[in-house]
Amino acid sequence: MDWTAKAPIGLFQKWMQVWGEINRRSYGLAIFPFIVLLIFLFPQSISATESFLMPLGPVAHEQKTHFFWATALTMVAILPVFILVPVILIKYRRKKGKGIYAPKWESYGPLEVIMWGVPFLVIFVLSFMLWRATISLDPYEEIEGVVPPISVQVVGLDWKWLFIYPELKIATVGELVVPVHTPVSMILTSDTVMQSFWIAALAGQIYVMPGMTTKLNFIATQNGKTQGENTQYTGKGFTGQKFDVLIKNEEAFQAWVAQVRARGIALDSETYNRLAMRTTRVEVQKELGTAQMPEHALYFTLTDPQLFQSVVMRYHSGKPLNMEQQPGTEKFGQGEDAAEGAQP
Amino acid sequence: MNIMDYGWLGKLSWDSIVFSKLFTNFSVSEVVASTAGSIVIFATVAILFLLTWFRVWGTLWSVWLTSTDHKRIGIMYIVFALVMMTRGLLEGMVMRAQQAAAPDGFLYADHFAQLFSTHGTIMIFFVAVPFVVGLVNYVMPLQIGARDVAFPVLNQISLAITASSGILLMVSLVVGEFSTGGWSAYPPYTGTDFNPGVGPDYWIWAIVFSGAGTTLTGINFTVTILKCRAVGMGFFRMPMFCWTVLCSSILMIFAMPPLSVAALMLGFDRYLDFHFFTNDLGGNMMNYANLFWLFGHPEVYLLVLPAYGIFSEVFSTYSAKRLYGYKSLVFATMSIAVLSFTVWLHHFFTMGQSPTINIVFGIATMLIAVPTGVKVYDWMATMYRGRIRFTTPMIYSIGFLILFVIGGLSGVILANPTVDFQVHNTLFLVAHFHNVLIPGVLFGLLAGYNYWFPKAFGFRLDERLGKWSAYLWIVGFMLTFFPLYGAGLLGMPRRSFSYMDLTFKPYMLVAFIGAMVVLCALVTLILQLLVSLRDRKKNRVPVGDPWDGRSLEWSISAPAPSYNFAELPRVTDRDEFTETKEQGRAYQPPKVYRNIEMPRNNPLGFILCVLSGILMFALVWYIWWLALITALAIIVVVIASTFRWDSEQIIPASQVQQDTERWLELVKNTEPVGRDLENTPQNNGYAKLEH
Amino acid sequence: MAEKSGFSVHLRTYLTGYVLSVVLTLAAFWAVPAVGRENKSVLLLVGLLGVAQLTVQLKCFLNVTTQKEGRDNLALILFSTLILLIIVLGTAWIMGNLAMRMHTTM
Amino acid sequence: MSGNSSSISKPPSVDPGAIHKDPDMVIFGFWVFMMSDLIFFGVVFAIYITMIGATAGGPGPRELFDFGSLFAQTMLLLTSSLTVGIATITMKHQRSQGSFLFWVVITLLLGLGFLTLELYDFSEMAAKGGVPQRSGYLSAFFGLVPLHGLHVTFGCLWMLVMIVQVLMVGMTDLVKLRFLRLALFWHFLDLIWIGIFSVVYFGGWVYG
Ligand code: HEA
Ligand code: HEA
Ligand code: CUA
Ligand SMILES: [Cu+2]
Repeated sequence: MDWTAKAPIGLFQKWMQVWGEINRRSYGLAIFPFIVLLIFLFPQSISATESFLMPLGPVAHEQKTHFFWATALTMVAILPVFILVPVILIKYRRKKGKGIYAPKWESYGPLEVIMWGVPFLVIFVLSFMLWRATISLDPYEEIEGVVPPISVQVVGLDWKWLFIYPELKIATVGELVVPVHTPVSMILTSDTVMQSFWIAALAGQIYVMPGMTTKLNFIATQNGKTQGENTQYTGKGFTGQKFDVLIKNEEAFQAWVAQVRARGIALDSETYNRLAMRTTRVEVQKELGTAQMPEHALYFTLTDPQLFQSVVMRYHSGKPLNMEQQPGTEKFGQGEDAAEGAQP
Repeated sequence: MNIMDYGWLGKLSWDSIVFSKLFTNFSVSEVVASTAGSIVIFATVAILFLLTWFRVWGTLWSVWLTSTDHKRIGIMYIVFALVMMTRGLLEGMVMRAQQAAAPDGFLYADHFAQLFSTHGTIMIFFVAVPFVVGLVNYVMPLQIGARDVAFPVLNQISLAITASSGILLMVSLVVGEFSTGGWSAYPPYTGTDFNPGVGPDYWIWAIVFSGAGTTLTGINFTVTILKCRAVGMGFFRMPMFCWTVLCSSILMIFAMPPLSVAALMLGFDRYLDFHFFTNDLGGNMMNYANLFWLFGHPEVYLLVLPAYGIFSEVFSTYSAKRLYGYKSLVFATMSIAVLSFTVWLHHFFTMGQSPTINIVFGIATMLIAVPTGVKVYDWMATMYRGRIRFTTPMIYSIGFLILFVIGGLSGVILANPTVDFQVHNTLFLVAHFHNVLIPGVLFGLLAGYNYWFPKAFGFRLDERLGKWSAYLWIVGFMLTFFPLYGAGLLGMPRRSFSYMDLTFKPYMLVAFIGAMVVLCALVTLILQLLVSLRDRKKNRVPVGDPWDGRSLEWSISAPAPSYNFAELPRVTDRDEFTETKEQGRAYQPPKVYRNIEMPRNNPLGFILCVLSGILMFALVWYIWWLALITALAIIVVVIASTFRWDSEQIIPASQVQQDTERWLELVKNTEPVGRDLENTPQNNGYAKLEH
Repeated sequence: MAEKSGFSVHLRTYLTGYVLSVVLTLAAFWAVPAVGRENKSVLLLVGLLGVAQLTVQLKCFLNVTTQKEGRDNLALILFSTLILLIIVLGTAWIMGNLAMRMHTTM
Repeated sequence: MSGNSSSISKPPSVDPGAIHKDPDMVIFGFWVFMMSDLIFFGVVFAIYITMIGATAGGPGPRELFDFGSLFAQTMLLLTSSLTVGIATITMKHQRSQGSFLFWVVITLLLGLGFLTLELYDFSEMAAKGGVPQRSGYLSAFFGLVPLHGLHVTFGCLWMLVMIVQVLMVGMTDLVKLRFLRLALFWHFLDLIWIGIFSVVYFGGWVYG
């Protein structure tokens, strides 16, 4: 089969001669990945604020600490690999290796003990940490604060999040504002498929599912701005399902509430159904937004205090939901862009 | 719409063909889709043409398609895996390009979603699994000194339905579209309400059928290892690879059913309006997640365990030393297999269950690091006090050792629910699993490919290009996936076809460059094969032991005769062949030559492949009459096949004698070579004793 | 094993198994209405009777023994049972807990 | 173990490698298959357990189950397990082919009787609105019980094929080996049925 790629071979041969040199020192490669890992695992220039590496509250902060501790502890068991593999490779290479040769050597008691013991100890310590942290960071557990928590009801829609402040009788889309140093107690559901709610700088993710509720508790300890989003792929508008999170001090928060009340439109069932369609926030903004609202958010006043409950109960009526009644389906309604795949 | 309301072509229409959209909606995305479709069609036509041109249909039929020989079935599995792999790889490239080009990518969101869904599905079910199964098929019976697997026809059937489901996936490129729900296909998103198209149906049937194939394979391998070992080969004399295969087969037997159930229930929801996972009427999608990961987690160990086995063989052979800590390794392998059934919840730590549950499953997950760590240390100790040769398989193995540890580390980090709440569904997770799948599974397979190729085909692969390819894989892998750790920590979700935050851009660019390097690696790999084919005369190793191997598969000629062993070996040691060589007992003629009974060729597998392929297609497209006919045909064919009474053939003793004597003659006339010359044309597969 | 009396020995085993199974089935069918569904612990009884019947049938119909030739099968069955229990109990635990934590609407 | 296989002579040894006909191995392989099937059932059972409450206002176990019919089905299946066992020992002890076939046919009839009753039950349930499309609970019920029924159907088909093969070639080793596996399969289905009436029917009735 001489037709097999004669020409490229010629080209390659030259190229290979150069690399042949490098090949001979193959063990040098062993430390390369470690260096790369260091570069990428600890990015120096974190400009993004949507990360738990730049926490705005104690929950994310503890998660960050835990992350670094876990990484550091595993190093106890892993660094020996990085260090010893190159050493062994050099010492026992066939050509020029200086180590002794023991072809039948196949077990050594004390070594076995170390091999099982060290990882076991590391895991033991890690497990202990895991246990403590998991209990203390149970997202369902309300956070103790000097002031009582503010409650927020969250509804996942295609492709936006609806935030209801039941006590304040307001609701928003595209913007979540919370007062600083005040615990936030969220209850979440979905009115479409399953999604995953996430504000990285404040707390971890939690799934939201139709007909069910999950909870998320956190507290912000710094004024600032970050982003939240959905991380579970849900279709064309998925990457646009983000919202701003603003942390304000008490007065600013009250001012904001007053503003929402003043400028918001009523969240009646008609409006809700528009929101619940298969549209991105930008699309509904065009339909429902008014000049008084900001460009990136919708403000509502809550007319039905049971809205959240009725969203959950939609799925417990005991009657089948056909597509016209199921938000998020094409039949329920969708934006114009959505008809033919949103081109980014 | 009622499922019976469709015409005799079901949902099929002209608009289903991929090219039709090119006219109605011309765009880069559609061009990419149509190109992919054309490649499938073109490749099919080209293959059919070449087969006809070289008049090899007859050989193809009698030597390959109807063969029940485990070695040929193994090779067919691998070829199949490679074809699917090409697609999976290209999809990976396109995805990387899209993310590098974001926020102004060139693909529609749905198209991108199809890419990650098919990529994930293909890589796991149609690349990694068949590749592993193929290698095991080839090697394991040889290593345990058996003539074939326990159930050769069943073996053929497993291949048949795996292949037909793979072909179905290829068809989805041309007719209709694939699911956009990811490889995990979570409902309700994949339910009829939200995904009324045929996409999820393609996924369901491909999974159900290939899953059945894998289960049958698991049964076959388990029985083979438990019942067909050569005389004297106690459990603790089995090569390490066989142990890992045993554990992996057990995972196939017990882990595939949850997947089949999940996929079938999803199918019932979609086809017959059941309410397992729907939003309304008491359906519960959490059950799906639970079932999928009940399978999904053992699945990943199913893939990686045989790779661990391959590494064990490679480290020991190329360090010219016994495997260190055999019993430890066996125990570690078994612990991993059992533990893997107790950790599935770590894939949905964020679903809302109580911390107690998260703690239990988190700790169980971490525990797996212990036996895995023992394995890593044992491999290091195997090289310690050895004579290490830097051959291609060894470079993959060393690359694995270093890189896999990083992937394992990120796994342990993910196992902390606290941290997982932050990195779940991000690129950090994507980096984790590619970091275990590529250096773990694929490097293992590539090492195995380079290692056993001469046994299968009788000539060595080109060493230089092999090394080249290995380095390119290592470097390319690191460039592609390490940046994803960073991007994930900074909060980039997985499955994003675009992003607005330009912080991610540099990471995506580096990753794209990495993907290009990986492409070069693949090209080099193909080149290596072509060059080796060209030089096959020069690199022949007919004696069969090019690497100074240690287990039984090296004690016979290369390629191996159809009946494997003229006389079944009696085993006295763990490194049986090394032992025989050192005692000068190697290359002896058998005491007596006997007739050997082997299974005959059987067309059953091929027929089932065709029928099940049509059945799946008919189900996807709601062509009920066709589905009914093929389903009945399958039953009839299976029953009919049980009326075939003479499924064996006899290979006469004279023939065995002739083969063996010719081979022994060759051994006598061959110059043994030392290890320094093992990658030169002098190496004819006769290893010189060196110590 | 196939000595002269083999047939009747085997037959006796099967018949014993059958009779025991019938008795156990009857017990279950009698117990449930007798105890009634208000007392949920009746399920424990049903469970025990079921396990007893499984054991009887495994031994008498499927000839699973603890003897040496049968070790492979026994090991296989025990291992499968272990996995089965992990799967079923794990699922029940997780889904039960989730059901509890997910159906509050505040 | 299924020492049952000991009645089959090992194939005249051409060479010790011709293992693929070793009866012990074949039977063991079948056991492994059954255990995989067991997990399959087990998973569906688990789903059923999680869905006992998911009746969504539709009919539940209390409205739907007919324990009389259930008892009859149980007895039919249990008796068929005995008769298939008798067929096995008739075969093992080389009693006449006629008596063997007699017991096989009895088993087949019992199996068909079971299926008939089961189908009748389903139709009764459907008449009361108990269709799988009604609720998650009913989906789970109809995912599980008919799955067992489907297995029984295949068992019956298998039995038919065995009858034909015995009539065609007599009691050859291969036929015997196949029948042994069928018998195992049939016993296995009875084991599953114990789970079904305990968990699905009684469990459902108590908790539903
Ligand atoms: C075995 C599994 C496997 C492998 C090898 C790969 C290989 C690659 N994958 Fe991955 N990938 C997955 C499994 C795998 N992937 C899964 C499960 C998902 C999740 C899907 C989902 O979200 O649902 C995913 C998702 C995924 C994404 C989507 C990420 C996201 O969600 O945002 C991307 C994006 O770029 C990607 C890229 C790549 C690239 C560039 C490669 C390539 O760089 C690497 C290419 C490597 C090969 C193709 C190996 C081929 C070589 C051989 C098999 C040996 C050849 C031997 C001979 C010739 C003899 N993958
Ligand atoms: C071959 C494949 C493979 C392998 C081997 C592993 C191995 C491991 N995986 Fe991974 N995993 C996947 C494939 C794999 N994984 C895939 C495909 C997914 C995602 C699917 C999807 O969502 O699409 C996933 C997801 C995944 C998650 C879910 C994350 C999420 O969805 O949020 C978790 C969480 O715990 C996890 C953990 C682990 C752990 C702890 C190991 C351990 O086995 C690793 C053990 C190894 C080591 C630790 C290194 C060696 C050890 C030492 C050198 C010494 C000792 C070390 C210590 C003491 C720390 N994996
Ligand atoms: Cu999710 Cu209940
Ligand atoms: Cu996992």
